[in-house]
Amino acid sequence: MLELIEGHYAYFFLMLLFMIGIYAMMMKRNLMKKIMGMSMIQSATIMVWIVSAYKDGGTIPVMDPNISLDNPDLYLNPLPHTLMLTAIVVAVVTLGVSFALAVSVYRNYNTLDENELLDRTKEQ
Amino acid sequence: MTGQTHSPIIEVAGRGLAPIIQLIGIYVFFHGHYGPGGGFQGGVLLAAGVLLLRMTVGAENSQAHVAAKRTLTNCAIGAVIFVGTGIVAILGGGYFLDYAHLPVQWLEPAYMRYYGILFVELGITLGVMTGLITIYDDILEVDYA
Amino acid sequence: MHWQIEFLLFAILIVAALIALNLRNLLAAVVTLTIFSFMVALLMISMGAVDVGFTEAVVGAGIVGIYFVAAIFKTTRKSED
Amino acid sequence: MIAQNSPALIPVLYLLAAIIIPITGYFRAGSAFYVAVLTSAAVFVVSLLGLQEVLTNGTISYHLAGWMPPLGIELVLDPLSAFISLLISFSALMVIIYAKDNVAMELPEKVMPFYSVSMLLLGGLAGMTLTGDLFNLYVFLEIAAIAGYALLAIGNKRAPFSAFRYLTLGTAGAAFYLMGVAFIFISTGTLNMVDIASVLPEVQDQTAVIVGLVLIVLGLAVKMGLFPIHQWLPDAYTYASSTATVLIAPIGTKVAAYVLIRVLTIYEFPTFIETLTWVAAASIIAGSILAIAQKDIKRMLAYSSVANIGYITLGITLANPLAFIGALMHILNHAMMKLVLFMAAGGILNKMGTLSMSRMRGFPTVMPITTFAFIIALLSMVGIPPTGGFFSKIYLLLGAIETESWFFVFAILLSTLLAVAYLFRFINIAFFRPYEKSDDKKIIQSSELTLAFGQVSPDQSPKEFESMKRNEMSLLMLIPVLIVAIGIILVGVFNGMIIQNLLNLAIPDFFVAYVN
Amino acid sequence: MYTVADLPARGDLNAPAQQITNAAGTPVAGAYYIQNAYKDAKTPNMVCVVLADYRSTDTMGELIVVFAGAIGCFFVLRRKRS
Repeated sequence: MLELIEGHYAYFFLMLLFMIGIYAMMMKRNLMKKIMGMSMIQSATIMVWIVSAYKDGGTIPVMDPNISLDNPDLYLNPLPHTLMLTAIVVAVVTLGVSFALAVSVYRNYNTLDENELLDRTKEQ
Repeated sequence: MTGQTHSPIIEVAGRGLAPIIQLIGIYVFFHGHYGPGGGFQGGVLLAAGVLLLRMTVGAENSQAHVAAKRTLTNCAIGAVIFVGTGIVAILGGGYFLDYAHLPVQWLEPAYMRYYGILFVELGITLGVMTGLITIYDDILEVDYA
Repeated sequence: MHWQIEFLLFAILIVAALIALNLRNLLAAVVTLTIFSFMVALLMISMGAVDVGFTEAVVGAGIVGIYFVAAIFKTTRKSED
Repeated sequence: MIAQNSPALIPVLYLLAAIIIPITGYFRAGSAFYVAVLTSAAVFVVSLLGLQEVLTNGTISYHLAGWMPPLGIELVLDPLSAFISLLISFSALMVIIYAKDNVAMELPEKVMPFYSVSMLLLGGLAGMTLTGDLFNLYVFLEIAAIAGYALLAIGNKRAPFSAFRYLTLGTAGAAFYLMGVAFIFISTGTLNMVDIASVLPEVQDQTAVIVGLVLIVLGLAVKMGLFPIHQWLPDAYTYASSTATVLIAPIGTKVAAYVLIRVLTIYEFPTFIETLTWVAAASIIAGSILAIAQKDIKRMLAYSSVANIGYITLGITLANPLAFIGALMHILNHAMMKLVLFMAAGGILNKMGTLSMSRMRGFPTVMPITTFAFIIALLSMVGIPPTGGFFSKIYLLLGAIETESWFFVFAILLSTLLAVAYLFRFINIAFFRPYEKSDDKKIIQSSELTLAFGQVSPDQSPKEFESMKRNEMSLLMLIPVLIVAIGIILVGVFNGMIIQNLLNLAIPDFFVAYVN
Repeated sequence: MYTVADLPARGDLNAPAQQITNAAGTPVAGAYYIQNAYKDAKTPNMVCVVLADYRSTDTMGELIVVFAGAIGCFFVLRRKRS
């Protein structure tokens, strides 16, 4: 049991963070809060990948002349790092577009509260 | 925020810090082959320098540094550098983005990949820097005419 | 010693996330979110992903913060919940 | 050489056009349309060549950057993806031709970015179709998604909010997808689809692998607009500008369905996917019922999209060759139907100034050719024999009967009956309600974009009015509508040929090959 | 939440993603990158090589995404000044 927790506590924390993000996106009424929830979900997903790249006793994936390249156990796995670099960029740009939409919504309705927006879109 | 601040301290600090941030950005970009860093981080730092200027000295005054109406075009040029490299590799008889088939045959393949990576990262830096500035300008409706 | 630090960082991460979501003042929430991003970056570095950690620090604490502030400046600062 | 490189050229040409358009647009604003049309035509030709190459020489596996698949990224052009990319490039060409006049009328200030964003959307969708790598799929999915959010955000006043809701849901879907890929990567250590399929027997009993699949399917279901999470779709489609809807509606959801096929093919259609069949059936029934209740044509079409994506999912998840062919045929048919219907709806909105069903009286006399195309597409939606829709439904029904799942047979038949209901509702209003003089006044008042009606006053003599009432769409908009409408009939007539020569090859190996 | 308990533990050297060849006998990308990145491109930073060479199309997609965000914001927000 203790081994399980020691090996997986990072995953548990990240799942918790993922749940918090989903909760914020569904329950919070302010659009900015929804965007924050979105960024939390993305961070949690990215961290899961990073955790998967970790190796006990591995060093960072930059070649060190003193450490042999032949034994891959001595370096961390560079693949998830690369993928997550891309994923971070994607996350940032998505946030940028969501800000653009939020500003656009505010221009039209002068509010960012979801309930009020739903009411106003219905009544027209 | 779009206007000039009225505090001289902020303005001087912004003017002083922005070039340093951009210098670090350029360093990070060229250091990418040997340590943490690379095109994207360098581009973000360069963009951060410009955004700092945009915020401190005002959007109008920072137009001379990077003009808002050109950012989108420059972003496209950055992307063209990347995609164009890939197309040139196809024309050279290889697969898409295969640096070993770029038409610079006097280099051996490993070094062609080395310089290919550098060239492509140049495109990334330009594209990311101007792309992020464009998003900021659009959110704040910086006048670009 | 190593895993205790990481555990602490994770705890701060969750707490920062919850605080950011519950603040009524959006500007304060953004500052808390920047702390959150910074914790994520520290965790990444502690797991050996220096490139990603560097990027997350630059992006999460820099660009996203600026965008948030810009968007809040353009819209409204108060939140109902 | 072009045919050999076609897997890379199809998405890259679109993306290249997208980034060239701002550069040329900086010098000459009018050039955007020509770049877009040239690119769409070029990609259409390239994908035709690619299809021919695939049919003669077999599947092309394209190693991007020259690295072998598990190391580099692989693009796969097999009969299935060649078929879908041909469909994408065909509808792209039609839509871009159609868009010229419509964009000039609807978004006069945003012509240049519109073409650029639509090229990005198409490039993303084409990339999703062709890639053989789960993470690369995510990147292309995000390109398409971001372009889609931007396109759907322009329209009337309510458009940004509906696009925002789509964005939150879509980002959550993408995050689910990425999480699912992470689980699969952690358990198998690879991202290439073929490679995963070869490793999978070793790890099949781990929960992580199965949950990974479930998360991926959940993420894709958001993009497809399946029943419980379909709410973003009608709002986004209704409030967006009609050109954007024409671009996204026919192919956006279909590509997500196609990706579902690809992901399920990795897993060889596990049995627990049956749950999805029930979701699909619910989607069919709910979509059809909600479509009847709508007053607005575009909204009605959006709900019928939900129903039709249900058909496609049903065909995929029934997991037998007949239903699978039915699903593929339905992807083709439904894309063409929606192309005609939304194009015609865009024309109606421009010329009549309204999309409300109850104010459609006299519409056939105003726009006879559009009505013709509209009716053909509606007939295909119901499934009347000479049109393509009939055959795809027949295959779906046969597939459902073969697995003896009578509830799904019932769902398909019920939805067909409901489709008849909305067809007749439209015909009733358009043809059989007497055309009243007062309607002209209404049309004149309601249409802000009126061009020909502008000079007509209601007091003119009826004959004079009759001659001026004809108000078709412009020729550039009419040609694509007619081409696709005739295409619907042609697909119906030549369906045997299409199935035998193309779709039969696209069936995964582990299904028993179906010989017509 | 329950699923993650079934994943390989963090830092486990025997996890599938860290092997040299996988169960089906094909090389696993991560280990290959570590062994050959310097040989192939003379660049010590493996992340950089993977980013810009082995999986360069992902990076191209990333740059296109940035461009898409830029032009998307341009499309949504920018309007003519009167």
